[in-house]
Amino acid sequence: MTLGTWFALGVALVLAAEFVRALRQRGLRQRGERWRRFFRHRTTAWGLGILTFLVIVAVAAPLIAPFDPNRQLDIIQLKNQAPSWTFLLGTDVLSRDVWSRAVYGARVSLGIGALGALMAVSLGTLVGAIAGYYQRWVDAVLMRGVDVGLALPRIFILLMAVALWDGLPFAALVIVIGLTSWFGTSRLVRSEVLALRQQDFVVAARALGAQSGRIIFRHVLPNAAAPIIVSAALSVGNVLLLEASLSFLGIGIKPPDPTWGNMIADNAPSIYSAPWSTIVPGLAIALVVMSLNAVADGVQEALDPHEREPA
Amino acid sequence: MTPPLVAVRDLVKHYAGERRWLGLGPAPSPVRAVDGVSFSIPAGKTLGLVGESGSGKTTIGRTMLRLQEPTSGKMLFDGSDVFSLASGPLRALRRRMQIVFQDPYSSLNPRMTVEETLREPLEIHGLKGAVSALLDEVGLDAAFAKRYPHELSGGQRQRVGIARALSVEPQFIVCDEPVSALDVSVQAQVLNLLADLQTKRRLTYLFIAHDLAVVRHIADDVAVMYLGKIVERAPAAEIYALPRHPYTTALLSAVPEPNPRARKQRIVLAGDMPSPARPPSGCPFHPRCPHPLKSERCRTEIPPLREITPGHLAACHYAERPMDGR
Amino acid sequence: MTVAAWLLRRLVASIAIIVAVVTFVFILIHLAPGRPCGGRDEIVDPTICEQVNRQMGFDRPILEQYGLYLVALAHGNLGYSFSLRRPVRDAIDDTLPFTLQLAGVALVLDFLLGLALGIYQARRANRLPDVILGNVTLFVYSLPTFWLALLLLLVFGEKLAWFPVGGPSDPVLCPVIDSAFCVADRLWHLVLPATTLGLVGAAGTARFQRAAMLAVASQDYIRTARAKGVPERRVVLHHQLRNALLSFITRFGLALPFLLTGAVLIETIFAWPGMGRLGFEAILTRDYPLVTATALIASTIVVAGNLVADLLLGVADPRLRVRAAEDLDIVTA
Amino acid sequence: MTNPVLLRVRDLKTYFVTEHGKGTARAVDDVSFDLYPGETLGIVGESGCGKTVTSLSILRLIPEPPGHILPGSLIEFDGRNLLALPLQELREVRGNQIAMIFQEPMTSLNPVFTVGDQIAEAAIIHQHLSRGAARARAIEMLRLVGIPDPDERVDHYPHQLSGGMRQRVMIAMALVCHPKVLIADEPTTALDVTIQAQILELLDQLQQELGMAVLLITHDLGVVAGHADRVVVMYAGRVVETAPTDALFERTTHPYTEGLLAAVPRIDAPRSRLHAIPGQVPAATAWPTGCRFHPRCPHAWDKCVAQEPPLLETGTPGHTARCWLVSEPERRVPKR
Repeated sequence: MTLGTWFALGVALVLAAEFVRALRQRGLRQRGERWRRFFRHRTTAWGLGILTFLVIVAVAAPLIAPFDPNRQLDIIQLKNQAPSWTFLLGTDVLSRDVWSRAVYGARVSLGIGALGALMAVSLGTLVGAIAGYYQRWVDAVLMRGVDVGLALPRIFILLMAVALWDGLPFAALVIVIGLTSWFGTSRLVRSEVLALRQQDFVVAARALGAQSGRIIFRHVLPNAAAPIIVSAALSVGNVLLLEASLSFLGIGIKPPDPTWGNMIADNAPSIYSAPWSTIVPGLAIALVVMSLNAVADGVQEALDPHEREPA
Repeated sequence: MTPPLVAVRDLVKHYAGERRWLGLGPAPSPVRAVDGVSFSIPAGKTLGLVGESGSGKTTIGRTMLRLQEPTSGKMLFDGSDVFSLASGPLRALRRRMQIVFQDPYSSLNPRMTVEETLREPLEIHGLKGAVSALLDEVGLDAAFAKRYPHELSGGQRQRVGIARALSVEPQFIVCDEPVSALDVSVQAQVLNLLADLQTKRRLTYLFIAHDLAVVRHIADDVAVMYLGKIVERAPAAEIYALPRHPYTTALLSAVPEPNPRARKQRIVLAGDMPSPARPPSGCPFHPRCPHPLKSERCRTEIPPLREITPGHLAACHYAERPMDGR
Repeated sequence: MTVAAWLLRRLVASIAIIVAVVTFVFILIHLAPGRPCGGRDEIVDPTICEQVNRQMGFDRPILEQYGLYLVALAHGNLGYSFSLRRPVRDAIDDTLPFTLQLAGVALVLDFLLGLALGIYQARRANRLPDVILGNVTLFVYSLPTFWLALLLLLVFGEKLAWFPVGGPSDPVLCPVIDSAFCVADRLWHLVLPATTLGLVGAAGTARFQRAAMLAVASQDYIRTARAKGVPERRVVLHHQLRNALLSFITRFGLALPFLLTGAVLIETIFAWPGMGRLGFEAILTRDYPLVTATALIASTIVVAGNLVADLLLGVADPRLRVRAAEDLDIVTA
Repeated sequence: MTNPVLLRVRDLKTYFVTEHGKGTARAVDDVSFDLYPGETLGIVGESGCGKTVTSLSILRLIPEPPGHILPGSLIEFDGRNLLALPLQELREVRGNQIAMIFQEPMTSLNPVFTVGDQIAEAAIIHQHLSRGAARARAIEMLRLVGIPDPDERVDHYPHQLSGGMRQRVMIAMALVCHPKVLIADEPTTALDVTIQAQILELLDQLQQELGMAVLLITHDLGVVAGHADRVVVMYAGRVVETAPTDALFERTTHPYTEGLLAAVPRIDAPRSRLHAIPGQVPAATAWPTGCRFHPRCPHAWDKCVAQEPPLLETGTPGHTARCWLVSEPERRVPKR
């Protein structure tokens, strides 16, 4: 680790902490009840801080990683080195710096997580909204499709797609993950839409002559925001875990590019002699998923549709 | 006499039981929510539509605005048949017919400010209008424009709901139990507001309620519903003075009056309203009817809604000899 | 509508879903580039390959292949695995029990531990034990199962050597299970893989159950029970739990895909000869009949699980109990 | 009154901490009243006046947190302060000597147990009946509350019953141990007019048969007029007027009660504008100073803003009103 990377790391930490602090201050200052409720539990602030930090780290990877993540420093001398001041988290079986790989791995892992989840949730929201809003045969057809999608464990589809096409590029992997991860969200959104449809304010909008698009996008979906955002946060975690599983099975992102999943896979055989190189990426995954869950709890609290009546 | 602005002819609304799974499988027996209802409302007047839950009164209001599709029947609005309109002309007509809801908590979009709620109808129909003027008209300060529904009390929300209906300058408003969920003191405020607006804007109301006392203060004519049918219809003064149908008599007698001296001989109906999926034979009211003349005929023969005295209709075989409710 | 009619309809629907899954997998496989023979790691003589392909019928039009497959399937014939050189049916018969044992033990652990934790946390909601357990379950729930498996293997298999590091049984003492000792041996071998799967599941179940209990706690009928003078313990364990279990039952259907997904990874790590590993290897070798068959079995398990969950829910929730038409509550405007 | 007091409520204060401890909602603020054996006491007021919180406080059914009953409050039943009782002993009072029925019969019954089980539960707990005896008792109670075919209905689930039937089941459940006090919290608000009449008549009849005291909580002055012996009117967490029913309706004294009475739609009046009380109920976190009704009162003068009146004797026995007009009637603004 050089002085520069330490400095960059420090800046990233401070930035993340300041970001959360600023948001929280804003919540306390404004009359916005929602921000306050969002930060009701301390874990939410921690989760948000950790996520912010990791995103900064991923974006600023070249500044924060002291080594080229793919460079084998010295396959004989520097293999499976324990953590030290030079190698903050040790080196792996191929003498690569684990810290640098973990930092660069954040790019791929978080990237796939965010993009895959974005795609899955958009698709799920769209299908759910259409099914719930139009009902009748549209609903029947879409929901039977979802039944089929849910009947086959996702990993089978993914394994087939990834293995049979042999070495999908990043974008294709994101698309495949997105295409296979929206079923749950669509069911959730559908049931929200079905409930909201009955609400008087939606009936009122129809009575005023509003068209379907306006009703769905202005009246229905904004009120389903809470479950959708929560579902999105949890999806990011799920996709991350899924990508890690695929990489672990050796069919995700191609080596030598690091992802947290293939870091675990690469180093699992030497887990007994050099556990750090396996433990670090696993903890990173757990940290992200945990933070996302904590943030999802906060969102749930903040956007709780059961708005308290004025006392 | 003014020609009717709104006329409903033989309106029928059946709900087929929901079929599951790709629309296959047996359909349960249909629910006859509204079973052949006719009435008309002259421009500028109010028809009070009274009935208990499950009587079909809400369905009538929503079907008239085609927020639900009717099973059969006609709804004439200013001469045009609303039920046969295509979606384009229907949307244009929606400007002229509006609705105010019962539950002030679900009638406003919680994610929209009062201003956004009131501006939306203007946008939809490309109208010019001022939100502040609308707020003023329903007795709210202009400062309310920036508020969200959860910052308002029930009465204030209901005023916003009324302002939203007024924004497109309708001629006809379905008031679907607009004061049932409100506290007594606020209920009086809103009822008075509706009455004032009617005079000022020459509005025509269908005023739906579950109790005859509220309707007394706003309706010109009153129709009483039971199990999807109108069982009595008359000018307000008449129906309160001499109800012809035993159900109306019982409803009147069931209203708790804030006067301990008038601890009247209450008619307490036995049993519950039957399910509209399996209405009783003959007169739908016969299993609960307290009329002393009730006979075999009531059990077998459906009494038609007929004119007993000029303008006063009742669906009872013994309407000429009404029960004494007091 | 009677229970039998409902069941029949659900069965038909379930079969339709499974057929759809098979069709989907069939299409996916045939859309993929490459042929089974000469897949990624094998180098085989092209003429042999062609022969194999002809033998397996892979040169025929896809619709014909699909038709033939469905016909065979209807006769209970799952086809022939060319990578294993044996009927698919036999391979499934050999591996499925291992997966069921693994998933079964994991499921029991998941539900028992998860329920107990969830109920305990709900009773002490927002107090210290709940806060601590809440953070612990959140952490465990967030762990990648395969990573947890590696760690448990490292600690309990390697370092402490309390449990075997892999395999279904002791290859010397118990090549086949023929004694009480061997049953114990099997359970012994199951501890680590099943605990890995069960722990992560239990953490999720606990979070779910806590939320379900708290949702019920604010219902009016809980207040009614208190107003009747029902002791607090009974309020929670009778009135509250009974209702919270309704949403818990739906979790049963959701737990199966999770367990099957986990099985693929866990079986690989613990050298467990189950169906998950079989399916994974089938995909790598492009053994079409074997891939389709494992997908078929997996989806059958999931669909059957959902059916069982729905049945249980019908038993547990009187409002859903299918009954004669005259009892149906008709809701009108 | 020569009868001993059965339930004495003194200086009851139930406050709620609002979210994030921003403030305190003083939902019930110094409420006192007595309930005598065999009588029906009506507590009437609009939403937010604290009547439901009062009723829940009696059996300590307020969710804590956010709610809490302040020390210094007294709820005396049978010579014991219920607020000081250990929970164990309080449970022996709940459902046994003081029972409750609630506004929403739909949600107040547990959906997964039969109505018979739910009625029997209290009998098993308090009277230690066997399951069989409790079931027989449940059937008997169902018959008592006028449910047809009680032998069959005992095995039904709440969702199989109509709203009116469910409220009858609630009543059967409350009365199974023959309590001395029945607290009925808006028992008919969720019901249709004709069903409401049935339930109120049933309550009257059961009260005569079983001789219990009823605390009837309602927003409906009509219900009170027809069924209560005495009335307590609440506004903004306070008792503002209390009187025997006849006296209250004959000589309404507090401007709030007057306004409320004038706002009720009447079937016996000709079509006319209703009298509305201007403004709305203030928030429980910020009650007005002085008399809490002064911002909406047509008669209010500076004294009302500065100083809250105590409950003043009006001259009629048992009739008190929290209004300065009682001592300074010349301040009354004549009706327009």
